[in-house]
Amino acid sequence: MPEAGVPVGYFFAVSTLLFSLGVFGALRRTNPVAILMSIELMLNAVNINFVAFSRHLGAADPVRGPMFAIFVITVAAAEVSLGLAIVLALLRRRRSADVNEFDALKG
Amino acid sequence: MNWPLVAFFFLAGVTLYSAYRVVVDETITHAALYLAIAFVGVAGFYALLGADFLAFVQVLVYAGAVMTVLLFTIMLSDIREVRGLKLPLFRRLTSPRWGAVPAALAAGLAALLLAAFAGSALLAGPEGRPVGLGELARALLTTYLVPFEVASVLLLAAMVGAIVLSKGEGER
Amino acid sequence: MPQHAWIIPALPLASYALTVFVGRRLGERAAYIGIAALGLATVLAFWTLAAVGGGASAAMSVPWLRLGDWEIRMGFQVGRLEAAVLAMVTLVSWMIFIFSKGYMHGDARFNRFYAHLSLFVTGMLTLVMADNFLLFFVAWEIMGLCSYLLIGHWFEEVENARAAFKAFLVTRLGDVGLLLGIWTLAAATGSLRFADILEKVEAGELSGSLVTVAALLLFMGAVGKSAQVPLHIWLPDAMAGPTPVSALIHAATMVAAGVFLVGRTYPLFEAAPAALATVAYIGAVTALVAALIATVQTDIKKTLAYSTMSQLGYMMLAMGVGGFAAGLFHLEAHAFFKALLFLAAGSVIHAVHTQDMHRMGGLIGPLRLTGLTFLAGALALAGIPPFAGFFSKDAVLVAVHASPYRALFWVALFTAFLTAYYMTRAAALTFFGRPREREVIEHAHESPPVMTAPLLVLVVPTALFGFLGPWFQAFVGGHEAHGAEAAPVQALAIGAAVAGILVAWAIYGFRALDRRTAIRLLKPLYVLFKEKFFFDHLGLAVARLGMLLSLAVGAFDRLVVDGLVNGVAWLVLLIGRGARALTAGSAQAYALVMLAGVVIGLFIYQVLGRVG
Amino acid sequence: MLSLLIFLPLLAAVPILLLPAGREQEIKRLATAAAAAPVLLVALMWPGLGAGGPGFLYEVRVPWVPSLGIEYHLGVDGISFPLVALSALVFLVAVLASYGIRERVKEYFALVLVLEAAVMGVFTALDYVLFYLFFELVLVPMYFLIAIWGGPRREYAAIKFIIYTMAGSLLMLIGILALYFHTGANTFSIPEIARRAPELVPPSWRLWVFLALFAGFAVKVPVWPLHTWLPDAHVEAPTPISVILAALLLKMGTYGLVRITHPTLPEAAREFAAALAVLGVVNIIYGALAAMAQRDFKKLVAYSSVSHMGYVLLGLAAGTAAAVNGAVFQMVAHGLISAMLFLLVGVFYDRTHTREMERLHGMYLATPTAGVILAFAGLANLGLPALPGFVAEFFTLQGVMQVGTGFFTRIAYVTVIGIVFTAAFNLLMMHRVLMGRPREEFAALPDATPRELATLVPLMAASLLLGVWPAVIMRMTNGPVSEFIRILGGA
Amino acid sequence: MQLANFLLILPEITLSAAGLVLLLVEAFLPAERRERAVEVAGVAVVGALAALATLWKTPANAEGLGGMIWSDGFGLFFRTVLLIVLVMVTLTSVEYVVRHRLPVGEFYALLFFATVGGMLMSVSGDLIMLYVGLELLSLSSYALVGLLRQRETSLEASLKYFLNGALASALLLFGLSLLFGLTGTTSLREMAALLGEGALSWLGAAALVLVAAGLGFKLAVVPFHLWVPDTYQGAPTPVSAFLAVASEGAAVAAILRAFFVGLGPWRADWSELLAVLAVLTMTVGNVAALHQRNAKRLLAYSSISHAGFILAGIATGSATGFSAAMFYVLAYAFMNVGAFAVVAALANQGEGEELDDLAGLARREPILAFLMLLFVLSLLGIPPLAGFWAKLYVFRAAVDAGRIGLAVAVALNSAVAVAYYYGILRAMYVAPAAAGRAETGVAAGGAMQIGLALAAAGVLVLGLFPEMFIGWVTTAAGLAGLAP
Repeated sequence: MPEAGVPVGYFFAVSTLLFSLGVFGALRRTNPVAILMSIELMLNAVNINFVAFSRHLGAADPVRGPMFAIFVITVAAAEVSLGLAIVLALLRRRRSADVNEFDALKG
Repeated sequence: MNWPLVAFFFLAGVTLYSAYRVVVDETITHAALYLAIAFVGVAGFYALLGADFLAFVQVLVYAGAVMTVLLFTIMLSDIREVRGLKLPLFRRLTSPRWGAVPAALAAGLAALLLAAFAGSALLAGPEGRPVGLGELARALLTTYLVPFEVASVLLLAAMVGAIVLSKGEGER
Repeated sequence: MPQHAWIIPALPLASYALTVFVGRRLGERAAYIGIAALGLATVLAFWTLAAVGGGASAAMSVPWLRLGDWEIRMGFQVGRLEAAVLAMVTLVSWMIFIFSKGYMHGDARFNRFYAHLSLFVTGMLTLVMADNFLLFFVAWEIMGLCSYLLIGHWFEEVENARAAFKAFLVTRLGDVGLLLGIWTLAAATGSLRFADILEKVEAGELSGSLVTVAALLLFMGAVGKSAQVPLHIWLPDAMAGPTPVSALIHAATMVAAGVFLVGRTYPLFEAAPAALATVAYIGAVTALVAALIATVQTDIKKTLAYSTMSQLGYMMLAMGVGGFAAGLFHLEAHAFFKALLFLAAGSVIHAVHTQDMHRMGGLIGPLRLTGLTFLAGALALAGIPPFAGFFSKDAVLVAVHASPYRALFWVALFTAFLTAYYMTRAAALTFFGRPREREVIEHAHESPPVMTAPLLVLVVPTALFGFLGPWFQAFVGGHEAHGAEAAPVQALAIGAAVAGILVAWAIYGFRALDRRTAIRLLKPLYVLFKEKFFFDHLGLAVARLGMLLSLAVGAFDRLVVDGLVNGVAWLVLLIGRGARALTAGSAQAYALVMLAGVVIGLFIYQVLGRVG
Repeated sequence: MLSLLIFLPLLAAVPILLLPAGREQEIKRLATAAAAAPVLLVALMWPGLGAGGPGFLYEVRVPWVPSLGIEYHLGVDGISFPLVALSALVFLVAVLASYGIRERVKEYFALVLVLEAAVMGVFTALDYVLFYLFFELVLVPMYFLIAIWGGPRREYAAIKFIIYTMAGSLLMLIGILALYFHTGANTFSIPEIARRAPELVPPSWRLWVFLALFAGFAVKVPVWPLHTWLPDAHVEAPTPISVILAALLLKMGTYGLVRITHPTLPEAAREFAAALAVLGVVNIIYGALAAMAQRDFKKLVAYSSVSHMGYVLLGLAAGTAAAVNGAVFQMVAHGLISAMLFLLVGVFYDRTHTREMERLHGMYLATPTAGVILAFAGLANLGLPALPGFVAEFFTLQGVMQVGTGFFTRIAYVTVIGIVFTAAFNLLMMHRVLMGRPREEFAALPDATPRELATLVPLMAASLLLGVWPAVIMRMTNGPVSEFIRILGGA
Repeated sequence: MQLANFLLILPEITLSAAGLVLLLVEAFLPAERRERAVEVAGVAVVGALAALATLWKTPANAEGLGGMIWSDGFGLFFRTVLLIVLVMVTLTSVEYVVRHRLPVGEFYALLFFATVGGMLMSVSGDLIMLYVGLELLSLSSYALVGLLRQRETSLEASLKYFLNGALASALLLFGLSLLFGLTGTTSLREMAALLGEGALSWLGAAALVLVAAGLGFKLAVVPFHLWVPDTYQGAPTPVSAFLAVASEGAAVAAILRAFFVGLGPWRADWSELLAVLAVLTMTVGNVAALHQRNAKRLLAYSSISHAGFILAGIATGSATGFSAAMFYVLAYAFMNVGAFAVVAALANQGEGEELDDLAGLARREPILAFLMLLFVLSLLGIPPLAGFWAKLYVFRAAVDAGRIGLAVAVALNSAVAVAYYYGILRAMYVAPAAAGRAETGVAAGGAMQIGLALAAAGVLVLGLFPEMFIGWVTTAAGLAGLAP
């Protein structure tokens, strides 16, 4: 039982469920913005893992887990901005919000 | 009373429900607002785990910056999800009526990952300790200096990319 | 001389080469090359014969090939047998070369005719002199080739070409037997030389079954070449070639090569009684069947062709019953008088431009010389003394009589009767009686001297060779066949011959019996003979079967084997189509596939237990 | 010396490509000179071969990729030299026969010369990788030569040929690597691996490695039932290329068996001998029957190749001195004969624009000289004595009989069926094409031109020489073949 | 931490700085002179090469910067390859960029950033570094793909790549978090030590699958490959070339590092997984390529199949396979960039990118056609070209490791590949040119010519003299902690 009083498995369960919900959304939502949001959920799940594992293990260097999470957050922010730019650029040409409508490239 | 555990369950309930609404809510604005709640919930987990600084960053970056950008985009684009029914097979498999396949995949993933966790023993190391802001900052500027610098390049790249792509054709 | 005997086949070979390369410029004068070469060869052959008679013999060989440790030499040997046959072959060939000068006059491919004829003689002479199976077979095939080319000399008519085709293919059927026999023997003895092989056979070093099999295989070759039943069907068709070719190749020499083969390897047959019996029976059947068919032929050359077949059967029969010398004697004698008969027939055809005997008649008038020489040949063939045929046939009959095969003797005797019958019939239809077609006889002129001279020359051995019989048989080393029983056999033979002549003359000379009535009376037999015992039908059926098989294989190849290959290609393309369908353009579908991959991967690892 | 054989043609291709397309005359002359050079080289090398004992002559050996044990290693012995000589002759003939090419002349001749280099390389390489290199390199010019200058279905035929042979040769490459690892000497040298393999390749691997190598060669030979690329490729290729295909490319397969599979894996070769013999017989009979069913002149000749290559397989399976010498001889013999036949198909096609034998009849009258040569070639194909095909088949089957086992004796008995059908289809071909009178539109065809004769006569002369005096070749082959048999015998 | 340590990433620093300069140039130069940015890019690439050259002199196995960077022979190899690719792509893209009115400064800046990301992946000794490098490469690539703004397909490709890529990186991250959970470390070397000889746990297997998926996505491994054809087709052609070679190459480096070093103890387990994926990848790539009519799409599927071949080398789990994969990347860099460059050269002239547009190329532009011939034959593995040795190396690894099935799969796939590669050759040499464009020549600009010559020279030199390169990869592989 860690100091926080919550077993690491609980955190893992939450993160797994969060991750799976993200997967579900990413596969189910057709709006690219919504897909992006779902992917953010997945990244958050990953971060819970990093922090929880770091705390639980108390590995040689306790900085690593949170550090990884910080980088993930940073990257995620960049990713969102770029992704939204792509979506906007596309939407400017076509007023469809269904990611599956874009299928000029196939085969 | 094990307060951390209570807090954990509360946070878990809020976070997972919000996440669920993000995934299923037809109205994109609502979904975005639920996402903000989920972000805050995750920040709560960080706090619970003693990573206060991270919780702060989470709220700042996610609930603040990311949410702003998301909402702006939604406002700008006036997106409404269109759910056609006469769709080819692959799209039908992903459409809400047939949402069974994504759901099954997600459920399968969750089940398999949880089973994996249950079936393996984690290293039983000594109990970890929360990491202070100073320690983190020092590490960021020493050990993780290169990734830190690279991350800044990355942000620059993303910014350049975003600008270039949002500029209309012919604008320079 | 014998050690230089290799010059004898070299001469016609040189003639062949010269005719091919410079013949075109010479026109018909090219014939002189061949005639000169053959003349010289004849002289040398008789010189050799004389030398061999004086007790000389020669053998010479050069290294030819080395396979592993096995050294193969090529060479020739000239002993008594060889010398005798050489002399006969060169003489007959020479005569036919001369005759052809007249007969082929004006032919479009005159030179080619001579070239092929020269090559043929080379082959025949090489065959006789060869000291090993390989060279023997080479010569054997070269003769077959020339036979093919010459039968098809007038290939513009598809019929002639077809006859050539048939001749080659049917004899080839026998040849594979010969080849197998050669391989079997060479594999067993480690040598291709006759001397080595026969030595081992005589020493009893080879197993009995092997010897029998080998002998039968060799005999298969002889059956094909010598037109024995059932591979005889090519010979009558081969008459499509120019008549001198029929005379030389399909009467005097090549067809006798089968008999010569049996003679050459006689110790082998002696060591295999079963094989020898086969030879005897096949020979007898051939003799009888051919004679029967000959009785109803209307084509003069076909009559002679069946007669040749019949006589070859006789020779085989003699060989089969142990009459080695008798068989060879008949071979030589037959060569002379059958060549004569064919040349005379050729002279007739040259004069009247038809081969149908029913359109002839009374030709003895305009074609006196031809007619007389034909008669001489016919009498010889019928077995009337003092012509050669009498003595040689008699020797055969005596040999058969001396053997345990009683029935065969009577068969042979009956054949002798039939021989006399059909030859008389042919002579009567051709030369006697009143002319049946006016214009045929009106345009008939005696052939030029260049054609009649060879006839006259050939009459000499036809008439006189028989008297050399005893000497000849002793010379070639056969057993002395004349025993106590010789006299009654002779009487029977003469009786059969005379009877045959009389019956035939009664029908065709005196018209004592109407031909048509006879046909009506013996209708089934007539049909049987006329249709040649249906052997041609059988051959055709076999050929059709082969063709059908090949078409089946062709279709199988196209549809099944190649179909399989294309099927695989099609399948790969189909899978490709499937793989391509995944990339249907929808990004979300791509994500779905990705996730499915992950979940399946996890599933395999965890549920299917790939992890300890 | 050997390097020159490979690089002369290859280098000659460069100036040809650089010449302006219009100067066809110069291009042809240059190509002819480049193809004649190897003939001269072969003539110069001939005396050196002598009565070729075991071992290689004119060796060149330079390290290439030392870390993998790959060398630039060339050499000839009594088995490969006749094939080198044949290649030189056939390529010269093919170049001469190509004067009629009208389209894209310079590319054509350049490709032919590249092909010559590759073929020479295959027959002289003594390093596995080098061998494989040339083996594959052959395919590239071949594809273009068929696909650009071929008949109506050329693209199908070309791609089928390439895919088929490529699949085989890649399996072969796996086999080569398995040998390389099991012999463990970090060398790809063919003789070196052959020396080591019998001891070092584990028994359980032998047959598999053998089969992998065999797969590569079997496609080329082609062994039934992998032969269906052959009729298509042969028929669609332009005449000179069909000549090269039949005369040389098929030999690459059997040469591989002689040079590589059998000496390197004698144990497996012995185990496989019976199967190989049966495949050989199937090739012989099936090929002959299929040939007989063809109406297309060129297809008939193509299937006849399938039949004749069967003798080589059979001879190798038997493994006696006579059989193997016969098999090696058959490679050369078939090279000459099939070259003649394909040239003749071209000669008649050029005049009549048909290959339907039904329509061709009477060619003897129409074109007497070409007719005679066709008869010569047809008879040679039929296995007539005094011509090389006979010598090869005679000694091959003689050798099969000499094995002395009941199995091989029966094989020989079955094989003669093939001889009969071979005679049948050749006679049928000659009958259909030559005999009778020509159709009216073909009555006034020009006879063979001097250029055509220049391509055919050398082949005829060589055939006659080899048919009468086979020792010209067998003198060389006997030594290496004896060594081959010694190895195969497991001594 | 000493300043000297930063010299270890001098090439990356140079390139990043150059990227910044380019952005400034773009911003401050007057519009009509902006194309001069190309010259700046050229100078920058030369500078990066020079910086790399200094590293050749430093001790081979330098580790530094907090354990994030392993500037060893392995890293040096991949950085060299990536820089060569950058040189070639830069040269062959100049004309394309100008003609298609891509924003010059941003294009090259993003290209440089992406290269930096790839280079960092290959030198990273830590998962965090690996991840950041990967994302730098990815984000820059997403933007690059969408740069051809006048074509909607370019943006579509960008979106698809982005959505799938983001998902894949999330999967990768989850896998990495599991690894972190299992070992408590992000350093690859420590990870290997901590995993020890222990058997693969269930969670370990999950991590393995997720990491394979995440990195496999970049390498275009089936079933994570579906973005590839769409993206390559839609992207500006030089970007497609870059993705096909540099991005895949960096992925190979990451996989080699992660699997051989970090997950080394699980070698037996992942080698089976990768073997299955390899066979699947090469087969799907090949059979799907059979039906393609678009040159870029065809090359995309061909890239997938080559990814399968590379993966086959890796899947052997042996030192030979390791160096085989490295050699393959090197060879592949030249031939694939070359092939894409030819397509780009055609596009520069306003030609289409369909195979039919190649018709009659041999007549119009014989040298271009000949170069394409060279590249295609090399891709096909015809000796003696670079691709042959690459394939031979993979075969060698597979046979050496006793994975005959894998070798046979490679063999059969190579045979299938004949069909579509020869389809390209057929179009250029056999098919007649479509009416109306029979004799219009396709003149390639000077930079393009140099780039093509470089690629061709690479294919030939690697093919004729593979020895020194084999020595190089063997040494480099040895320095990555694997005895050859």
